[in-house]
Amino acid sequence: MVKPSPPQVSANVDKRRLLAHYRNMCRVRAFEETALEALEEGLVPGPLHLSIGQEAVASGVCANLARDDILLSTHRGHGHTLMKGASPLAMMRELLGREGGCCGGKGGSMHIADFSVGMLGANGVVGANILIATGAAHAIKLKGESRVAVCIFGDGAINRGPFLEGLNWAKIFALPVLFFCEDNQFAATTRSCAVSAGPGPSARARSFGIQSVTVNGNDVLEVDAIVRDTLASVRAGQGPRFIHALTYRLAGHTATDTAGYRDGDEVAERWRQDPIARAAAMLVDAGMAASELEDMNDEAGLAMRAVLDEARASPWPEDRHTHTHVQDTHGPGLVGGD
Amino acid sequence: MVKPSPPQVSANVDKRRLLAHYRNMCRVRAFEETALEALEEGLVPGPLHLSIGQEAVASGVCANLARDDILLSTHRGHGHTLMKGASPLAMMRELLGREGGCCGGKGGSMHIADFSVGMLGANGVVGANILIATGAAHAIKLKGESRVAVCIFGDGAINRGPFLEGLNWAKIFALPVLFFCEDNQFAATTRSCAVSAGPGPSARARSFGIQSVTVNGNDVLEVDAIVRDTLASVRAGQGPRFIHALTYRLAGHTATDTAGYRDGDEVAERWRQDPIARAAAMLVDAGMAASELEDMNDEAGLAMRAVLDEARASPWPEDRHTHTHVQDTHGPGLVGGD
Amino acid sequence: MPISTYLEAGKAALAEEMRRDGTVWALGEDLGRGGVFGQYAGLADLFGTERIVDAPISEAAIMGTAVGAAMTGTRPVVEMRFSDFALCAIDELVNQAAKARYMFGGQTRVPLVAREPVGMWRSSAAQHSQSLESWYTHIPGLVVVMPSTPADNKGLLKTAIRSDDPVVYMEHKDLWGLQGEVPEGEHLVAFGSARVVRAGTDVSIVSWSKTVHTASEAAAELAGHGIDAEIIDLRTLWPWDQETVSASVVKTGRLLVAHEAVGVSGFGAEIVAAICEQHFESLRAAPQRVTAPRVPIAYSPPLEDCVRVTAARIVEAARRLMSER
Amino acid sequence: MPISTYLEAGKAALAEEMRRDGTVWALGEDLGRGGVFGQYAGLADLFGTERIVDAPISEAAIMGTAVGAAMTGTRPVVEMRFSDFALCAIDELVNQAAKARYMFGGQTRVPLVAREPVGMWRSSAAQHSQSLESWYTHIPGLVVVMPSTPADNKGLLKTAIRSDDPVVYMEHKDLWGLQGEVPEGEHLVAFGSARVVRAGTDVSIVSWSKTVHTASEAAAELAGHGIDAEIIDLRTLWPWDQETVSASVVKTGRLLVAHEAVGVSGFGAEIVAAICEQHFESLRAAPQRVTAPRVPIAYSPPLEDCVRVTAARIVEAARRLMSER
Ligand SMILES: Cc1ncc(C[n+]2csc(CCOP(=O)(O)OP(=O)(O)O)c2C)c(N)n1
Ligand SMILES: Cc1ncc(C[n+]2csc(CCOP(=O)(O)OP(=O)(O)O)c2C)c(N)n1
Ligand SMILES: [Mg+2]
Ligand SMILES: [Mg+2]
Repeated sequence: MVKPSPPQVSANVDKRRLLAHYRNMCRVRAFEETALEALEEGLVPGPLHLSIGQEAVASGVCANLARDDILLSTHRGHGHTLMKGASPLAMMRELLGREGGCCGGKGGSMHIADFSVGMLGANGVVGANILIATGAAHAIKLKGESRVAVCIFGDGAINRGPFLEGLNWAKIFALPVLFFCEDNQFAATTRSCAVSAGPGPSARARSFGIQSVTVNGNDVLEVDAIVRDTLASVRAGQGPRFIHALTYRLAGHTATDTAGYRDGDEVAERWRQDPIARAAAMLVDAGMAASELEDMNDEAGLAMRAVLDEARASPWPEDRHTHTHVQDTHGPGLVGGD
Repeated sequence: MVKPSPPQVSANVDKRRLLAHYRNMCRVRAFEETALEALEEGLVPGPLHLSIGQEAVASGVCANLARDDILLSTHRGHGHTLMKGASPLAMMRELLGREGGCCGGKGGSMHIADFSVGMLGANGVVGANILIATGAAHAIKLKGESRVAVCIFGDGAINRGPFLEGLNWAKIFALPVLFFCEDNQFAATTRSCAVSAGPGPSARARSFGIQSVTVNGNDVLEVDAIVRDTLASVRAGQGPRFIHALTYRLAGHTATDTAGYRDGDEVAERWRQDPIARAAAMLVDAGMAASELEDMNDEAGLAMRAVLDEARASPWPEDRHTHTHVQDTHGPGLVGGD
Repeated sequence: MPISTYLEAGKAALAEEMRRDGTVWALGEDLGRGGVFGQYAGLADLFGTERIVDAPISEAAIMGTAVGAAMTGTRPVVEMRFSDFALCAIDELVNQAAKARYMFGGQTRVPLVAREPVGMWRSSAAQHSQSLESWYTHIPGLVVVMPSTPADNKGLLKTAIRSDDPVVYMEHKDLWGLQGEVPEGEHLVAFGSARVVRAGTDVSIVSWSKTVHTASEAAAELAGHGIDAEIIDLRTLWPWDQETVSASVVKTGRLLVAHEAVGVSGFGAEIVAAICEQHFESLRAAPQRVTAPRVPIAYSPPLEDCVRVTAARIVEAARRLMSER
Repeated sequence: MPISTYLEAGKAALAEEMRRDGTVWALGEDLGRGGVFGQYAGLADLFGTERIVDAPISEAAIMGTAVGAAMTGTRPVVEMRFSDFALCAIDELVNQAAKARYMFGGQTRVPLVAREPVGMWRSSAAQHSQSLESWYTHIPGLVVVMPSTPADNKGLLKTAIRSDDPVVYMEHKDLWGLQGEVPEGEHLVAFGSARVVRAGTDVSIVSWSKTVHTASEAAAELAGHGIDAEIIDLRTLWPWDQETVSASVVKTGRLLVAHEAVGVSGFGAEIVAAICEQHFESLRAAPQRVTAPRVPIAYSPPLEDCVRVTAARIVEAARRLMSER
C-alpha cells in the first residue's frame, strides 16, 4: 500500500467506531479485490465496477442505517450492498452467476441486491435509482412508517433528468429520503466537471429547497458523522436532505478499463488519500498497533478468498430459472405463477 | 374590458415602440378570440390552448428576434408564432385543419410552426422544446452562425427532466440560447407552486451557472427591454441565459376548461393587470387618444375575422396527404419520396 | 344491472379497490381536479390527497416513484394522461418495473398499474393519438390490458390493481362516454380470457379496445351479405387467450385481425403469425389484418379518417377473405 | 479488398462522411476517449472535439438536441452506447424525431442517425442486452438498420448518415470484432435491399444482424441433412425487402424467420404475417419463428444460453418445417 499522507487526527476520535469502519472497509476492499481476481481468472462473466478508494462512503453511510431502512445503489454497488448487510457469499455467487447468488445468478454485479436487508438494488441505468428510492420513501410516508430511504448515486447521475424529477418530487411531498452523491470525479472515462454545469450537486439540490452539505468522502468518520446528523433530520420528518461526498475512483471505470486517460501522478496522489490507509493511520495515532490492523486486513482477505472458493464450487442455476420470476400470467397457455 | 389598475408610467416611454407592441398584442388577442369563436362554432376539431393575458410575452420576446433567429414554443403558442412572423391565415387554416394551413393541416394548434420565419414549432409534449432549442443552438454554434435560439416554455415544464438536461447542455457548450419561462402560474388545472419545489425557475437556472432575471411578464416594455439586453449577451457568445416572466393565464387551460378550480375574484384581480389594457393606459397617459387605440383594436379584430372567413372557405387537405411527409423510403414496395 | 359509462366503471373499480386495500393509491397530473378526462373526479374528496396524489409534470418520476413505492408495500395506480406521454417514462416502465422481479431473482414484485389512455380522439394529432400496445406485449414482465366495455373496464381494472405484476392498462379515450351494464361490487375479469362477442361460423374477427365495436358493426353488415362472423374481444393482449382464438379459427378456417394501431409490427402481426404457425392446416384462406397504415396521425379530420379502421374496411376484408379459394 | 472489422468499418464510414460533409458530427458519452467500444477511437484527434462531442449522461439531451440540430442544417450521429439506454430518450426519438416532418407538414427534416448497439454480449444482463428493433419498425417516420457484416456496417452507415430521415442504426455488440472484406471509399448500401447470403431451394430463412451468421451455420448443417436452405439477410427492417423475401418463399414454399429478440411481437411476427397474407397459396408448410422466449435476459451464462438462438435450434425448426406435409 502507498504510504498515506498524515491524516488529521481529531481529538475525540471514537476509536471503537473507527476500528469498526476500518474492518468494514477492509472487507469491502477485500471483497472487490477477490472479485477482480475471480474476473481475471475468468470466473466472472459480466462487467465489474469496483469502488476501490470509495469504501468510506459505503461504511460511513451504512453504519447509520437499520436493517429495515432502504438503500438504493448504483452499478458500483458492492460496497454499499455488503455494508447494508448482504452476505458476501451470496454476493460472490451472484458475481459468478451461480445458484445461491443473491439474485439467483440472474442479476450479476450491476443488479446486486438483497431485499431482506433493505438493499433494493444496484441499477444498470444511471440515475434510475433516484426515482425508485424516492418512491420507496413515498411508500414509507404513506404507510406512516418511521424508516428512511437512502439513495447513493454518482456524480454522473446529476446530469440525468430523473435527478431533477426525483429531487423535486421528494421535496414537494417532504419524503424521508437522503440523496447521497458519491462523487468520484469520473463518469466512465469522462471527468464529470467537464460535462456538469454550475457550482455542483449541492447547488442543484438547494435549487429545490433541499439542504445539502459537502463532505470529504475519504474520511469515514466525517461521512459517518454527517450522515448520522442528516438522517436524524430526515427521520424526524423534516423532508429530504442531500449530501455531496468528494472521493476518487482509484481503479478504472470497469475492471478492464486501464484508465489511460488520466495520468499516473494524479492517481498516485489520490492513493495517498486512500480512506483505508487514512483510517489505519488515525488508529495507529490513537494507539493501535499497526500489526493488529494488518492482521485484520489479512483476515478480511482470507475470509473473502474462502467466500470465493465456496462460490466457485457452487452449481450453476438450473435452466428452468430462465423462465421463473417473469410474471404470474404467461400468456398463451397461461402457464401459472412461479 | 375590465378597467385596468393605474399603470406605472415610466418617464421615457418609447411611445412608438409601445404602440407597436399594443397593436401586436391586439392582434394576438384578436387571433385567439377569433379562434375561440371558431371553436365554439365547431370549426376547430382539436384542442385550443389560449394565451389570453400573456400577450406581452409574445410581443416582447419576438420584437427582439430577427427572422432567422430560431424560436421554439409550446402547446400555447399562437401568440409566439404570430409574433415571430407567421401568417395569421396560414395559422387559422391550420387550426381548422385546412389546406394551406402552415403545417398543411397535419399539425393543428399544438404543432403550429412556420419554419420559414424561424418558428420551429409548438410541441405537444411539455418540455420537449427545451432540448430541440438547445440542439438548434448547438447547430448554430457548430456552423459559426450569429443567430440565436429562444425557447419559451411554461412553469410546468421546469419539473420535467429535459429542463435539467437542456440547461446543463446549453451551459457546458456555451450555446447561444435564451431560455424563457413564461410563468402563468398554472400547469393545466394545477397551481405550479404546489408541485414545484424550491425558490423557483431562476434558482434552478443559476444552479447550472446560468444567469437569470425575473420580469413582469405583463409589462411588455419590461419584457422587451430585458429580452433585448439579455439577447445582446447571448449574441455576443456569452452562452445561455434565462428569463423568468411572471404572468397569468386568464382563460382556462384549454378553451373548454372553465377553470372552476380558482375563484372569480382572483381572476378579476388578474384581469386588472391585463397587459393590453395596461399598455393602452400607458399610451393614453403619454397622450394618445383612447379612441385611436380602440380603433386599432377593432381593426385587429376585423382583420382576424376576415382571416377566419377565408380560412373556413378553404378546402380540406387532399386524402393523399395522409401518406406524404412520412419518410423517403416507405418499406415494402419502396414507394419513393414525397 | 346498473348502467354506467366506461369512465365511471373505471372510477368505481379504483374506488372499490382503494376502499378494500389501504395500500392502493393513485398518482398523476391534475388528479385532485378529477384528472384530464374526469376519471378521478371526486376521489380526492373520498380518499384524501395523500392517496389521490397531484403530481408535477414529471412522467418519469410518476412512473419511477411508483416502481419504488410498489417494491415497498403499496399498489400505485399511475396515471399517464395520454399514452403518448408514457414515452417520457419508458426506462422506468421497461427497464425497471418490467425487469425488477426477474433481475433480482424473485426478491421483489412491482404491483403497479400504468393507466395509459390510447387512441384517436377529437383530432389530437400525432403526439396525442397513438396506440402502442404492441410495444408492451414485446416486453417480458408486463401485462397488457385493453378493455372495450364499461363492464370490462371495471372488472379488468380491479384485476389489474390486484395483480402482483406491472400492468399497462390502456383505456380508449373515445370510449369514456360509452354506456353499458356494469355488475356491482366484486366483479373481476381474469387476464387472458377473451370474450366471444358474437358467435359465428365463417370468419374469426379478433380485436380489442374500441375496434371491437367497429368489428361488431361490421359483423352486422356481414350478416346481410350472408357471412356469419365470430367476433372475439381479446381484452388482454398479454396474456392473450390463444385457446379461444385457436378454437374459433379451427372452426371458421378464416382469421381477420382488426386494430387501430399501425399494422406494421402491431399486435395483429403476432396473432396472425402465431395462428399461422399453429393452425396452418386449419386455415382456408390467407389471414388478413385491418389496421392503420404506417403514418403518423394527422390533425385534419379527413386525414385522420384515412387511417381509421372502419366497419366498411373490415367488411371489405372479410368478404375478400370469404372469396378466396 | 481490404479486410477490416465490423467496428473499424463503422468507424471508417463515419470518418469518410465527416470528411465529405462538414455538417456531420457525433455526440455521445465518452466519445473523446473512443466511446465505450472504441468505435470512435481517434476520431476526436481527426475532427476535433467540436465534431466528436463528449456528452454528459443525458440520453434525452443527446437525442433531443440532435433533433434540434438536425432541423437546423446539421447531420448528428447520436451514440446511445447500449440500445437499452435509448429508452431514456424515447420521447425525443419517437414523438419528436420520427414525427416532426409529418406534423409540420413537410416543413422540416430530421436527418439524424441514432446508433444503438444491441444484443447479448458478455453476460450484461437484463438492462444491457435487449434487441428492441421491432419497436422502431412500428413507428412511422423511422428507418431501422441492422447490419450483419463489416462491409454492410460501412455501406449502411454511410447511407444512414446521408438519409434525410431519422435512422435507428443497430450494431450488434457481439460483432464488433468480426472481420471481413470491406470496399474502400464510396461504398453505399441501399436501404431495403436484402442480401441473399446463400441461395437454396427448400426453405427460406430470413434473418438479420448477428443471427444471420447463426443461420448460415445452420444452413451448412442442413445441407448435411439434404436440406438446401436459402439464407436472406434483411439488412434493414424498415424499409424491408419484401420482394426478395417473397420471391424466395414463392420458390421454396417454406418460411423460417430467426432473430435474437423476443418472439412475441418481434419483427419476425410482421414478416410471417405479411408473407402469410400475401403468399398463403405458395406456402407448403406452417411458417416458423426461432426467437427468444418472452423473458428478460439473465446474467448467468447458462440461463443466457437458454434464450439464445442457436444453429441447432434453427436446424431443428427447419427440419420440422421440411417434414410437414
Ligand atoms: C442512462 C445510462 N447512460 C449511460 C450508462 C453507461 N454508464 C454506466 S456507468 C457510467 C458512468 C457513471 O458515472 P457516475 O454516475 O459518476 O458513477 P460512477 O461510475 O463514477 O460510480 C455510464 C455512463 C448507463 N449505465 N446508464
Ligand atoms: C410530457 C407531458 N405531460 C403532460 C402533458 C399534458 N399537458 C399539456 S399542457 C400541460 C400544462 C403545462 O403547463 P405549463 O408548462 O405551465 O404551460 P401552460 O399550459 O401553463 O402554458 C399539461 C400537463 C403534456 N402535454 N406533456
Ligand atoms: Mg462518478
Ligand atoms: Mg403554466
